[in-house]
Amino acid sequence: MNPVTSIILAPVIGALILLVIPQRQEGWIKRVSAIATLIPVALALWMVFRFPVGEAGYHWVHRIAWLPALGIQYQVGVDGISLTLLLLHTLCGFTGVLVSYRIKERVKEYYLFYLLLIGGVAGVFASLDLFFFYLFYEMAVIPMFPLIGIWGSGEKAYATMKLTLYLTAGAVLALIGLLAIYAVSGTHSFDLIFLEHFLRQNPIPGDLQRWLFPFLLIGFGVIAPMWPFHSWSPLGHAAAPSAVSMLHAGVLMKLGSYAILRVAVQLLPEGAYTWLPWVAGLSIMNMVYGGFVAMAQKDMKFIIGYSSSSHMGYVLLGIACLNPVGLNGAVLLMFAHGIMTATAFAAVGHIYDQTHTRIASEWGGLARQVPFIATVFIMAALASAGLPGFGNFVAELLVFFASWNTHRWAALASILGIVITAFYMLRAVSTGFFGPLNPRWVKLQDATLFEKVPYLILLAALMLVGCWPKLLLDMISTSTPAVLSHLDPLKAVARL
Amino acid sequence: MIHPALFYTVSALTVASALGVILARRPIYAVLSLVLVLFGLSTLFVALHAFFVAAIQIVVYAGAVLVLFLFVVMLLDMEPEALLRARNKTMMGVGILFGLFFLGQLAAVAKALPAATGKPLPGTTAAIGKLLFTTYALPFEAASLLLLVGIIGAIVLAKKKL
Amino acid sequence: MVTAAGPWIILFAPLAAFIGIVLFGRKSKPVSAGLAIAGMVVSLGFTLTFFFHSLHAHEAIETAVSWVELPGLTLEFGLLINPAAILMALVVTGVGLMIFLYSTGYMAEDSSYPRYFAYLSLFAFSMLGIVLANNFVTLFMFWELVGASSYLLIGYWYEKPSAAAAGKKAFLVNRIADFGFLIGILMVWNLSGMGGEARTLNFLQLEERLPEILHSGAVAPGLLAAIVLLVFCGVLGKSAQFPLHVWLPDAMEGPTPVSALIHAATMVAAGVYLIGRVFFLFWASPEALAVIAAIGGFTALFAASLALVENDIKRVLAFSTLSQLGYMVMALGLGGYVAGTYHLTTHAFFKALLFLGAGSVIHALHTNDIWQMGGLAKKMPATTFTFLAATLALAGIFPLSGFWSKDEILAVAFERNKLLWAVGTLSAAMTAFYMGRVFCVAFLGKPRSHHAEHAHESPPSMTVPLWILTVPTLIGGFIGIPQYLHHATEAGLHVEFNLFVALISTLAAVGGLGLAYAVYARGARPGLKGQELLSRLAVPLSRKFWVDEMYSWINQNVQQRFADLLALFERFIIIQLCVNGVAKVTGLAGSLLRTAQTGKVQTYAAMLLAGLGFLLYLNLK
Amino acid sequence: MTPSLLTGLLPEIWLGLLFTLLLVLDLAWKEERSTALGMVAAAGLLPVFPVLAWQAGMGSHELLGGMYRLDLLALFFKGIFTAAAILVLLMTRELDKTIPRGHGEFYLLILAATFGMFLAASSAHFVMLFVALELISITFYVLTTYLQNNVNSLEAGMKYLVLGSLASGILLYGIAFIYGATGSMQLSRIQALYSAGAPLPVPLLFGLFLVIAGLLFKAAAVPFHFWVPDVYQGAPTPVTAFLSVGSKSAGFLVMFRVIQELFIGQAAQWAPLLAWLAALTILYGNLGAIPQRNIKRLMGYSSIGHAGYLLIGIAVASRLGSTAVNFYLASYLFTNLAVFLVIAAFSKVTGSDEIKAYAGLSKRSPFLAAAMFIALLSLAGVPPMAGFFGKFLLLMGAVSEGYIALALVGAAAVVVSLYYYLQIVYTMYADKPEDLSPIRVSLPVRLALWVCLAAMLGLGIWQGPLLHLSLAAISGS
Amino acid sequence: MSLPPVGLPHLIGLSGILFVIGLVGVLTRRNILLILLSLELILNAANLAFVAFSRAHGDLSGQIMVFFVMIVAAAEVTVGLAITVLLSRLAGKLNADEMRNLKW
Repeated sequence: MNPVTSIILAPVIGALILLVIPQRQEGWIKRVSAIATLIPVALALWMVFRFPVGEAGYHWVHRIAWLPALGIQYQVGVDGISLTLLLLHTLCGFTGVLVSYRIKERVKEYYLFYLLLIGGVAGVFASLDLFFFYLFYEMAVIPMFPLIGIWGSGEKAYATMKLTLYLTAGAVLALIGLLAIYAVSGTHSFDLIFLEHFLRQNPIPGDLQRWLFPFLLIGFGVIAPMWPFHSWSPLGHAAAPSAVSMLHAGVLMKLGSYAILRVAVQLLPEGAYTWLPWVAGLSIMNMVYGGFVAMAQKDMKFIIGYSSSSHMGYVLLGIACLNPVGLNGAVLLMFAHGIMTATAFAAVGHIYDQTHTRIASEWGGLARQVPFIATVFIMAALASAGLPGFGNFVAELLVFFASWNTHRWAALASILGIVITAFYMLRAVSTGFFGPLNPRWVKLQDATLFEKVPYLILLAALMLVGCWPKLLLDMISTSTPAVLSHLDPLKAVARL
Repeated sequence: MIHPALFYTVSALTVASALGVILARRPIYAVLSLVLVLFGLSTLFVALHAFFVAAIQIVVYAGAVLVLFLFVVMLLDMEPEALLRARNKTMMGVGILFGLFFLGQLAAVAKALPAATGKPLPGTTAAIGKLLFTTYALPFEAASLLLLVGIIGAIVLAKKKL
Repeated sequence: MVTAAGPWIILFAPLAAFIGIVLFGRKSKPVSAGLAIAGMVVSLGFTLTFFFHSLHAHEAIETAVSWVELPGLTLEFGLLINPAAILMALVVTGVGLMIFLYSTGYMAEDSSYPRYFAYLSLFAFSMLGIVLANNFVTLFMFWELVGASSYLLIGYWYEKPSAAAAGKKAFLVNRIADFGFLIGILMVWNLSGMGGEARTLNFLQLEERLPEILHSGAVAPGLLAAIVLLVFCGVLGKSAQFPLHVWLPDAMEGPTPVSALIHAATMVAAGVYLIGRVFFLFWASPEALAVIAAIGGFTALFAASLALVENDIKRVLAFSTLSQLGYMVMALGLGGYVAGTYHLTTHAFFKALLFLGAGSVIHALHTNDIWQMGGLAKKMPATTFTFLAATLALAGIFPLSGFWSKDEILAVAFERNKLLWAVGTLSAAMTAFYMGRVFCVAFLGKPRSHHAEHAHESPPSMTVPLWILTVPTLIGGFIGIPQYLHHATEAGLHVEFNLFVALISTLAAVGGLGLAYAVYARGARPGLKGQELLSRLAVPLSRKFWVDEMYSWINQNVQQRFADLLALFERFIIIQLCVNGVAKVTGLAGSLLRTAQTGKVQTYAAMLLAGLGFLLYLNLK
Repeated sequence: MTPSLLTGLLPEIWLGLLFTLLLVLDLAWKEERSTALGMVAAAGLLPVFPVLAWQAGMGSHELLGGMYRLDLLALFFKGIFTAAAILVLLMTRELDKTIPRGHGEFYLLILAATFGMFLAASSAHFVMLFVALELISITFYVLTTYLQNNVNSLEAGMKYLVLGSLASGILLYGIAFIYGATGSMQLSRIQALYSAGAPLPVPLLFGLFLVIAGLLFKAAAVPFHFWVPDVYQGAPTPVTAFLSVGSKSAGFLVMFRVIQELFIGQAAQWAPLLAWLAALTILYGNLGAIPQRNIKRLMGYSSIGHAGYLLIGIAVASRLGSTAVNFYLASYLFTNLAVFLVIAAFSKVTGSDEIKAYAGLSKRSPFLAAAMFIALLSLAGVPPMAGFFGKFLLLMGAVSEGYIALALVGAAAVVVSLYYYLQIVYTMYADKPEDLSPIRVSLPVRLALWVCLAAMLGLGIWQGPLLHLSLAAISGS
Repeated sequence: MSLPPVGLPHLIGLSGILFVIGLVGVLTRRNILLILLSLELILNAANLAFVAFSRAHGDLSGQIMVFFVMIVAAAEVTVGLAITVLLSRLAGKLNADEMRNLKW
């Protein structure tokens, strides 16, 4: 069985198995879910270890003729970029299941939707066919609705609706762009590998590319989330249950930038040239504006939420640089930020489940009561602020280097961004965890040994990458040249 | 095709009766006006050599369908409708406006109609009947089902007890 | 032993200790302290082998692994050992070891003792990384790690809001400084490629290329000055130079050994060390150096003046540290590479000694206020003696170590810039005065509090390190540090001993001490005339010239207001107006459309016909 | 093989026999057992499928002097109609209590409508077409009014009758002008008159647009849609359901026959207009649905929206577009019927069609809620449900022919529709119910729902077979 | 008096006038029964057109169509009248514009 297909199928099959398990067998439901998400982790790791560094192109490609009449085939496979993100996704997915063990209400439905979500997202990262790419993309959006609507908190009705509509709006806009590529290229094929090769030889006319690019850019940019289309995301994070926040901020947001990279930039290089400077400009808004708004927040999840949208600005900037360093930085940051933000959300969720408030100032001094969670959160906060030793630092550093000579102002903004991050993150730590313990929380429980497992996995991954980025960079940089190879060689010179 | 005198006389009568249908205050007058319209048309049909159709126009249409109307009018003992000027003026306006426009369009269309090419083919009962039972057998059967549906519908709907 | 692995062992021994403590020592005091100390001993041992090796072999030893390798950007993770690095590493590991030992006594009662040692080890690791790094990126990484570990150490007693705030402040001020530093690094990176070669951030390569690049004229002097000053931004933060000095006094919220380690011997010296490490770069831009010297001089005077009226013993030392760092920066700014680094080394010893001595007192009395002390000379003889030795060294009394290094700085200043020399000498006098004041008030006279009367000497675990540190304090001027340092770089200014300068500075020091003794020696108490006079004259001093107030005003009224403003924008313009607005308009359109559905069948018919008419009109007109 | 009259008309003959059987049984059985007639009818329809499959091997033929056409498109749609009829008959089971009397006749009428749809699918002549369409319409007038004691039902029936007859009149008048312009009512003969690209004469165009208007009325497209919300709301639920899938499909089928097949070469003369109408219809239906509180009325507006999507497929005048229409209609059949099955099952117990009554349905009947959830997602066009692929094909068709703006309208409306569909989902899943009593679902409805669910997911995931059928239906004609 | 010869356009014109009168009737009459009557007018207008065209083309299918239209009209009227009776029985009113429970 092809490992990539297995990664997609394992959670889906898990979901099918859940259907036949009675609602009251909660233990089995959780076990099945854990296994269904652990298998992908193992497979992703296996592929990472076996990855043929230096060999460009897609590996472990699995192709099934699906609808030949329309040029649609089920085709999955990975290159360095998508494998990195798959690894991120499987890690977040698995740890999310563990973090969700605290869910008490409607357990079966919860895991059902959750597993479907996992399967859908994995499909997006693995798809090498535009049709399936889009199919999985939308499949990934929809389970969020019940997950937030039923198990969420706060303004969940508004949040979940806004999130779903926003993401769908982006998706359909992108769909039109995809279909236009299909129509304009004249190939009548959705096969991404084929399209890449074909369009390299026979590029779409430049004017057309410039027309089409915004469809994909805005469509995928919504989920990225590109300013000013970001407002769904902090709200969504805040309202979602922990595991969903983790997956949402950790992985789902990366779908957008991944799609921009994989589809928009790769297939429409001329369009990318015209529009990406604008993206760099918008990324300034993401980074600085997002940071300042985060600074004004009181709710922990909102702080992390705005922080996420702020940091996704770095990813966008990295892509906008259109040079190998920037792309590597962007992909690495997707990974690192995903892990970091998942960790932070899990930690906040752990506390919220007991305190039922997320207002930082209402916590106070929790480090005494829940030292483990506090440590985890502080580490995540420091990682987010770009502390060396965590993956975020390396990635952000790469973005600085990449953008310094291509988008000077954005580079300055990005450096300013990590200063701002430090401000609000440390303040969140101080208000929430330091100072005297608020007597309301003397009964707060720290993580049990079992509950520590997800945090340890995530932090280990984050630090491993932070200390030895080559683990992933070798893989990523194997595949970045392909993304840039569509670019006009004259223009591609010396963009660093 | 038709002698002008006949045509204009009959059409004037028909149009007048048609106006009666939509203007008459008393329902019964409206129904009777429609009968006149049917007679007028039947005359024209004959002039156009559509004999069979003209016949059933009188026998079936006027003789059966409109009698049904009359029955219902009697049955429900309908009151006269309000005067014309009490009716919805907007509706009237829309109707007339659309009507004028439509007739304008029709004038353009009529001008572009192809000239009559075929030689007159009398629509006798034999000719029509032959066609009905050969080529048009299937619609004919369908029409029978249609009537059955009408009957069932009327019974199911209007009868108090089944 | 001097192998390629050696530098790595120096660097990673404390990290190993940290990991060991996290994994195995979380519950046990002896295990955690033992691991931490063992880590330091290993580092120290290897540093010493390198030191002895370097006495006869001066060439730098470099070892690196490729860390990031991408087309257009190669980053190494590497170490570079040269005399300056060895000296600094010796300070870090040597003073560090003493402080570790001292901490076993000082922190014996603390409940989260293992956490403390874990942080200390982490800090030592980070600091050694700065010392040994062979390129800007590696250095910057450890630079940040030092910031983070000092954040943890300063905020060690996180339940005290002031401690948590102080830690945060330290980190943030450093972060602001690093904003400039990072930009500086990026500009250096570009600079390195101007000769046409692949860009690099490696110190040795930079040093090799710089003359060529400068010679080619591709770099405007203004640009170079900008680059240097941006790099210097980092120094401003770490070495707490004006105007980013504000974090250091607050950082005294941390445990006293931490203050000794971080805020006297190592972290704050990192900035000065950085200037030394890339002195070739600084040396290339005289304009920038002039600015740097001025900032250093100003900080020296400014901080010394603040120390005059401070009553918290640790804060006095903190201001003193600021002032001395200003000295060093001034020296480097004037081109005195050796002088600055020399003073950095000696200062590390005696200032650590001062802090540890202060810690010993605080440990005994549980107070930081010098006016709660008094008469400790008899009760804590070891502490008193070592503290006195360090005080004299700091004041610059012949022949203690401080005299020599300070004198070298003043000599450089005398030669280069008479104004700065005057500033230096004045601050030397002030230094002598405030140190004399502290010593007189705290150790002489009669006990002024209940605790002071019942004070006891600290345990040997604390006094032994004091004694050990006294040795270099006393003899630091005779062991040939300047000569050793000359091997490190060609750049910089070399000056000879200047008798005039030495005499003047000695006069200033003695004068300051004498004045202090005269005012405070006999039974000094808070209501004393001189003290009263001074503090009344010096309201601005006691408020530290309102710099902190200004920053917090900016923080609250500019930065936070701006953030709130953007949050309002987000809430009302983006969310309410744009996002919800679109939804509202859509909903409204729906509500409007449905009014066409009047329920009247004839209206429907009319609209149907109108539609038909329109349709026909469009197509047949 | 060349079909004989018997083999070619076998489905219709079978339907006629079934009709007769039912008529006899209705008279023979007692009133109490008459509800079982529905099951008999449903079971009796099942053999139609194999017959259709068998006929598919015969190729395209015209029978009865060009009155009747046997081709894949007709067979495809007959399959759709049969499936719709079966599911509606199963659904009727839930409504036994609400219909005051005349159960047997109810099933008879459904069969009659199905028969009309069959004829419409196969008609190759305007006479046949008109009679077939009227058979459908008149049957539905009766069915809509079937709840004699319910004022809403009566009002709906009245409105439908008046507007429907008006539309029929317009259609008829249009046919007259087509006849006048061409001298024939035989579709194949008209087709032969105009070569590709030749402009249509004004009288023909005049007639054609009147015919289009009449058909758009059936299809529920703007501006001929006004009857839809009222009738959907007032009619008995199974009738609404049948109306929404059967009658609408028939409308589109005939539109395809009349516009596409006859005048594909003159697409430039009618396609832009339809594209505009498609956009307006999509917007009207989806925007109008937002403020609705009654689920059947909401489904009415939703149905208008879907008609707009389907119109895209006609307007683009390409093979892809037509394939998309076929696929869309087939998937829409199961999807929409699933929704109405839930509505029927729900209102039988609660007696309410108000959306807010659905609060907490997921607790009262997880099965119904899940079915509704999936069906609504499919309606909105979310993968992996069948509705998604249909929309995908339509948008693909639009983009391929350069109708980017139209595709954008369609895409935007997906978002709007998701909003009101998900409101229902949210109500079912997240709101607290006032009444916690579980809702029982009868076996036939359960069965029908399972069929719909299987079809929605099956067609959505494994699109190949249906896609090929849809494509073949276009190519074979 | 010499009238111009009557041709197809005349007949179509008459048919159009009847059609329009029917439409106006549908719009303006309030009584449902009378609306149905107006609808009959529309059908008859179409019938006239069919017969005229049948004559013009020399083709009988137009007349056959008229035959079927009559059947359809009969069925329609039957159902329509049933509904009318039912409405008057249940709602007690026959005015179309007063029946607007279902709206918006």
